[in-house]
Amino acid sequence: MAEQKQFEPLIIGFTCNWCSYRAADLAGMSRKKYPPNVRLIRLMCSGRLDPAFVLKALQGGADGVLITGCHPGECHYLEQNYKAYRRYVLLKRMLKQFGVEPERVKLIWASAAEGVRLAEEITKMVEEVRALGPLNWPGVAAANGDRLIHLTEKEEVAA
Amino acid sequence: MTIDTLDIAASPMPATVPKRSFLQEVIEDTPGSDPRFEMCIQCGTCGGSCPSGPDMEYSPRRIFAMIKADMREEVLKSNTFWYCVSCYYCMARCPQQVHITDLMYTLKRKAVREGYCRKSTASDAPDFSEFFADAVLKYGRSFELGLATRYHLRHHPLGAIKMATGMGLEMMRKGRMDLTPRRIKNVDQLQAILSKAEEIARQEREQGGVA
Amino acid sequence: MKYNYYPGCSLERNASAYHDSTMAVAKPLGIEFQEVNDCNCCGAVEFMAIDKMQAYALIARNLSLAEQQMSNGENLVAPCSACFLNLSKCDAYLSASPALADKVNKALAAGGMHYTPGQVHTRHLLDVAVNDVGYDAIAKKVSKPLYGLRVAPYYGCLIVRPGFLDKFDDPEYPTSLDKLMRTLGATVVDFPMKAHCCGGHMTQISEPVALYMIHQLLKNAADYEADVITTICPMCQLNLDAYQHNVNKAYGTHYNIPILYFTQLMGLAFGLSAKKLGFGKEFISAAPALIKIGVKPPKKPKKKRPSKQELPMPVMPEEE
Amino acid sequence: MSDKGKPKLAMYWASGCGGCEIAVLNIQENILVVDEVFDIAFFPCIADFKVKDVKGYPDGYIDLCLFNGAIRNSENEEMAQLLRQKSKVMVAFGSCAYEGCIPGLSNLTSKEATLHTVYLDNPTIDNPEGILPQPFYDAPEGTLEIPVFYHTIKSLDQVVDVDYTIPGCPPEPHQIWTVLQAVVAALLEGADLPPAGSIIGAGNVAVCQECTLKKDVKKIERFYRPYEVIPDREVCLLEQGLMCMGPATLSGCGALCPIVGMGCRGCYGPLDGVEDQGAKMLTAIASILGVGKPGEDEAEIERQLDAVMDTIVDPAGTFYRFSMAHSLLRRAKVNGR
Amino acid sequence: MSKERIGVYICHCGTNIASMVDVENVAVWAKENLADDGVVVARDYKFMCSSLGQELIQDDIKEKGLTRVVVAACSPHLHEQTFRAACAKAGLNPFLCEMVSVREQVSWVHTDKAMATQKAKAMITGGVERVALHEPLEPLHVPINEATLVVGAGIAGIQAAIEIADSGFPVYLVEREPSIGGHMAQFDKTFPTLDCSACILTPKMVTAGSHPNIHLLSYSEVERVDGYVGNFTVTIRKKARYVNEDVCTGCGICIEKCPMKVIDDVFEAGLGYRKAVYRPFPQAVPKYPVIDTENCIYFQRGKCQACQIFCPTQPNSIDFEQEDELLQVDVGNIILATGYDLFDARRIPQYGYGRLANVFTSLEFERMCNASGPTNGAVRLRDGVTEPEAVAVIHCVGSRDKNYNNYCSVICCMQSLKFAHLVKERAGPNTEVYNFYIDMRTAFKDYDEFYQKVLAEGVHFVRGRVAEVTDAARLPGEEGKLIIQAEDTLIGKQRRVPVDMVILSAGLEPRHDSVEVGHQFGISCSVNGFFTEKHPKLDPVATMTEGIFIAGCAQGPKDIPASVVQGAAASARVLGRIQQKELALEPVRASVIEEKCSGCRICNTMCPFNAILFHEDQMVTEINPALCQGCGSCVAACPSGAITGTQFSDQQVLAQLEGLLMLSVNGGRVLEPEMA
Repeated sequence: MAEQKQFEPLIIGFTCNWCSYRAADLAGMSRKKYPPNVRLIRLMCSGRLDPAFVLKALQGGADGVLITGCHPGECHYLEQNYKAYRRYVLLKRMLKQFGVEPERVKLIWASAAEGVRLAEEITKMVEEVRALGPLNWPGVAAANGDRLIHLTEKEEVAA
Repeated sequence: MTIDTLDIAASPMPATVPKRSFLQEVIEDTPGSDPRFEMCIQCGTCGGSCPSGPDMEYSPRRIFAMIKADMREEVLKSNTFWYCVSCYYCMARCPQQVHITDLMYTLKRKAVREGYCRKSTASDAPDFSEFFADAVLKYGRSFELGLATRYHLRHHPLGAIKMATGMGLEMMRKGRMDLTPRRIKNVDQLQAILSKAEEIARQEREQGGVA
Repeated sequence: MKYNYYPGCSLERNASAYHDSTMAVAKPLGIEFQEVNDCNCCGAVEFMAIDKMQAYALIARNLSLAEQQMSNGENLVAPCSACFLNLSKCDAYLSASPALADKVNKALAAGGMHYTPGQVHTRHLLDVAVNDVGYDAIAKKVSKPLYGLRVAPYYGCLIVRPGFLDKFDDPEYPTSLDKLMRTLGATVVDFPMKAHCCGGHMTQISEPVALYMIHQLLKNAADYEADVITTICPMCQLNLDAYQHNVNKAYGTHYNIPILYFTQLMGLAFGLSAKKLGFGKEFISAAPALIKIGVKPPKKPKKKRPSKQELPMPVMPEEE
Repeated sequence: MSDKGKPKLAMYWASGCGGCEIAVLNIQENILVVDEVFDIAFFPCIADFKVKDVKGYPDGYIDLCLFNGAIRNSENEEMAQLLRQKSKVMVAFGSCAYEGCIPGLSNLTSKEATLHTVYLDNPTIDNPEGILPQPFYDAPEGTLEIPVFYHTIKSLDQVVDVDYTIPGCPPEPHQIWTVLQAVVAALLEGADLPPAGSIIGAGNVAVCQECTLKKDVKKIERFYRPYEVIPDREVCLLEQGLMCMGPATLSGCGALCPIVGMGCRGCYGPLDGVEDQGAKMLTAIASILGVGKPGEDEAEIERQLDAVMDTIVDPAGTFYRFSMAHSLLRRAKVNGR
Repeated sequence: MSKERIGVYICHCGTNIASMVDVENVAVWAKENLADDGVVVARDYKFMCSSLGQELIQDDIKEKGLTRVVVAACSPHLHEQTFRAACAKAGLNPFLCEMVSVREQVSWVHTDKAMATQKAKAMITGGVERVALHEPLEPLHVPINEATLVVGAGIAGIQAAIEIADSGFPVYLVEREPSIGGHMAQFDKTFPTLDCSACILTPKMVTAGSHPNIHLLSYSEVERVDGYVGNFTVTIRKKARYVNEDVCTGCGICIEKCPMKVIDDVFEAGLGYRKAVYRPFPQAVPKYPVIDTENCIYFQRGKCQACQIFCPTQPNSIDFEQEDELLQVDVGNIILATGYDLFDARRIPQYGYGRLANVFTSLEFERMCNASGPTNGAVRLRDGVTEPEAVAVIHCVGSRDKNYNNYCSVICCMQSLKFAHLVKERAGPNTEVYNFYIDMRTAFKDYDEFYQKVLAEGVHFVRGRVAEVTDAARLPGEEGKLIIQAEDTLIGKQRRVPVDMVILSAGLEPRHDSVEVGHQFGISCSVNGFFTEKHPKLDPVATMTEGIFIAGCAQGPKDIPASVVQGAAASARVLGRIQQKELALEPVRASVIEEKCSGCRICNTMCPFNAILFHEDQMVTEINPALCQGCGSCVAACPSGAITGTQFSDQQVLAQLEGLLMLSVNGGRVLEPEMA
């Protein structure tokens, strides 16, 4: 077991094919460095994001979820990012009830031109989630190897 | 390369935080939602609309340009905002929805606090505001006779006599002016509130903010 | 209809005619006013110039009192335009800025008070008269129409600009008072400067500047042969009335236009006695103008037949 | 089929309200058929068997076990394991066993908080010494043991393998009867049972299909709580701003609630292929809110959105009223757990 | 254990990837660790996109029977098409290939090689899990109907229609007003050349009216649009003219004899009159008049019939019984050139329009200057007689103003310069003209030269937005005048300028019904209300909806040259489509699993492209694949899981998610096991 090693949060990012995924491309092309803790999934639009994806990520071992989409008024599909926004707001309210810290799930608007900004936002979020520590969703833990596995919940024996 | 430039190049970077611009300062000191001061496009609608525009040293539009140019002292010394009559024409017409009238209040407060108002050509105006405020602080109500007497005695002694014999007398004769101030019942409470307000404002200023 | 009432300092003394006439017309209008107890001065335009925090705390104390005493509904009626502006502006800015509201409430707490932004709905008396009571109800109460009286409706600034809460009339070219005066039977003159400034406190700070502004207004009303100017604000009344003499002296003019509160004219049309309506307190006597009030409705001027060459005017939407 | 006479039927009641038993009895005169066809092997509600009787059965002795109630404590879990061992067909009967149901809502808080509410902080409680249940108690007569109260409520399938699921809170009697008929046909006539793992005794689309209220396109300005409005009895409740889980809930109940003006609570659980009923309803609800269009001021949208969201009281409890224990997250994280 | 046979290919990209990701190690790791997930081969290669790299994949597809391919290289936006094509060449459906961006998202942005390698492995795992669930897809091929609908016959629409018609394809040109021509027909002169507007426009109108390939439907409006790119069915309401076009010769006797004179708010901008039976202007196309039933004495009072009585044709052209007709046309593409509305200057009361007689709008002034207008081209005050001695032109009326329209209306500066010139030309060089402006915007060819010319003519320019226009005289010389009050910002002083006439250069606004029209055609309006183009720079005449194009002021304020350019550009895009005869659409689409749809109608408002339709009879929703653009918002909205999206199904995304979560960030991470 690595001792005193800095906690490295794992963050799943959902990106819109037209803006934020291209922003990530641009960050790469500009060689803008950011920590390797975020792994992106490409969707056609932030409007495709099903809140279940976020829950699945949190439950499945992610310490945070980043949702990105086109700025309001700039959606490639006209107005679907507003739907994403509404779903996000309601989801956040619900996650609060589940005890998930607000910093762990974030929505950021990023246009295809905002590569540097996206990288900075990712850096910021990684640090914020790092400060919170692992999410360790109840019912999920990791094995010693490098593959995360799902354990069934160990119930307490004493009251 | 001259010695001067060498010196500058060699001098260490200032360790302090960058100085806040005058524009930032007035934005932060203006209440309510975003006052949009930085959005002025110099179209002149305010200056054209202002009923006392012709008497101002600088039109409101120019004040915005001067603020952006960080001409702090020149702005605070000017009579512009003291001539503002709060008619809100500028604010209603501004195509950029800048809260112009609110800026005028902010500048008045700054000029009073920092004493610039004494250097302004409208140096009478702050006294009027101050005397008015004093009466309210004391009684909770405005006191026209007291205010007029005090103000005019300081600034226009002749006018005061005219006031007393002419308009003032008429006002009293028609029952439109009190000889003694009216006061609210809970003056103590009001004063407690206002002194607390002053304290909050002071703290804010001391913490590097402005008020 | 029940309303909380905030008279402000002016109505207690220099504008007592406004207060008296407001109270006199309240009954026929079916309005019950409950004065909010122990209100303080709203700060007029002066306090804002001295200390922001104190200015807002000062106004918020009144709002807090109204909130506490809200037995007559959420409406707080201010007949004075400056009070109306200050109360509504304070409420709007406290709502817009929770940080400001927080600080103001800290100050209020020192006096054991609190105000929740948005709780009190500040209204101007004119708004209440024309929108809550309504022109039709007012028309029904008119027993002595003001036929023949040429009235210049003067709104001044703060009732329509900038309009923090209810923008009940146009900030540039308001018409509600015009329509009210027509409802009373008066002839409303075109008065392009109806929403211009009376000079406000400039009478105290720079009399020449103020006299210039007042002169313009009087000239404009006189150009259109107004018998009276009707106003909705104590400050406007005072400036136009008390300084008319000074204007005449400064400009060599001979204006003699009485400046009357709209409630006074309403009262006359309702058949109330002049004394009850506070007549006699004005500097420029209203008596000569009031003699002109006729009993017969004036004949409508015949529409001039347009000449062949004349170009049509754009159609304006009907005034409501 | 058991060679010892009639097939054996068991029904057990773990953490639940007892409504499921009533629902079984509510199949009316058909209960006589049940009695005719089955031997009761264990059914604490209607027949006096003891746990030791069950322990005495050989494995697989019971042909059909209807297990209702969620797994709240160690006894529930032990009984689930015991009955699994003794039963050929294990059915998660009703919403509690299937997905945690109302008891599962306690997963939004901690065990300690639950005990606190139940034993300490409630107007009807008289417990001056603040005594809480303890698993072990040393009495003069010896050590007494009571079941351990779990931190997390679980569904039946989270502790034992389940062959079938009958959803509903409780399952509708006509659905129960259909299932029993099918089982009987299988046991007696060798008919095919549905594939293992199936949800039985339900429809296969959402409740809306059974709902007779008129449905139109939806745009909701705000939500109302049931006491705030009298609904129009002809029109889709959601369109009237009343929360209705119908679109995200499996049919089979006949849309009983919405038809009488009460929004569907979601007791039949999610549709086949949907992993998380709550998330699906959340996304559907957020989708049809009438807030936010290109060109509108962002701050204003945020304000409006907050206002309408404020009318959705307790989103987690609303969207997961029945399915909390079986959802993706299963429980809230409380004090790091 | 996956049943798929998956190949994983990791590109070095020279050293671009290999310097930060241990690619060899990744390949070995993938083969060993992802075998259970179906990986049968994993290779690294210097340049995967090279022909040799592609052959490597193709050989494996053929020899190892790969059913799925994952390429870990650069961004899919660079080479997705390359690798899809490579797979297709080897007989594998191109949509069974998935790219993982380990260059833009890993090697170029990270600095720790071990962690970068770990991230690459995780991303490849995600790709593998996801691609296993991909389905073979075929692009959607739709035939393109040769006919085109052009909505709006102003200069942009006319240009577009003529270009397409000249290429030999049929065009339906629909115009709401009785005549085509649009706003341009109302103008007198055009800036900066001062060409006579009618002289250059009328020939085009005649061409459009008589072209064998153009089916002109004037006095008509689109009622509904069904179908999708290539196959639109459009229902058009042809409003009753009450004049039989088959017999009418356009002689105009009916107009002459009509006793009812009304103010013409449309063509004459309210400054002139027309009859109740009228033709907007003499050169109107088509030439047939229209009866305005609201003002016609016969329609209102049942008497008169003068037009019918005096009509010389046999049979009589006047047909009081005529009714609206509904026509259906099938078209492949649609061009919207619906133009603009003029900002209503009454909304700015301080400028006095509607109250002060001698305040005119730009369009009124255009009509006044027009030789066939109400004053026969003379500049006159409202009395129709007096020539002004001083005129003020106010720029930016309703434009660049947060209280009305945010944007710059583009044409007003040049138009105001033109007005200044016309006043000098018509009312004499001694007439004083004052232009009040915020900024002078005279970009584009020969525009600034025009400004120079107007300067030379002695026009006064005051830099300051006008505060108010009033007739309240204050100073000597102001009596009886309109006084412009403004700050001359260059002097820094308030000025009052008395004039006789004020011209308000009112801005251009989106058509009042643009949102509804946009909805009808499945396109959206931007913040300002103009139709949104697909890309503001690179695709200015296309929209997000396939087959719908926009041109002219419907897309945003612009002048005549720019409108013509857009009309031509839109027609070029349409002609390109027609020539292709068929269009392949990306198969990334949503679809409804009918058996799972409960008819709850949650999704019904999700689609801005109108691809979602609801069948009332069966109570199920359906998605039209040709209209669907594949955003997936309806998939995410469906509470029953009854809508699924190809290429982005729940299962595919969740599989990728699980793959991504399989590896920790630094390999050394150990989650604390849950506390007992």
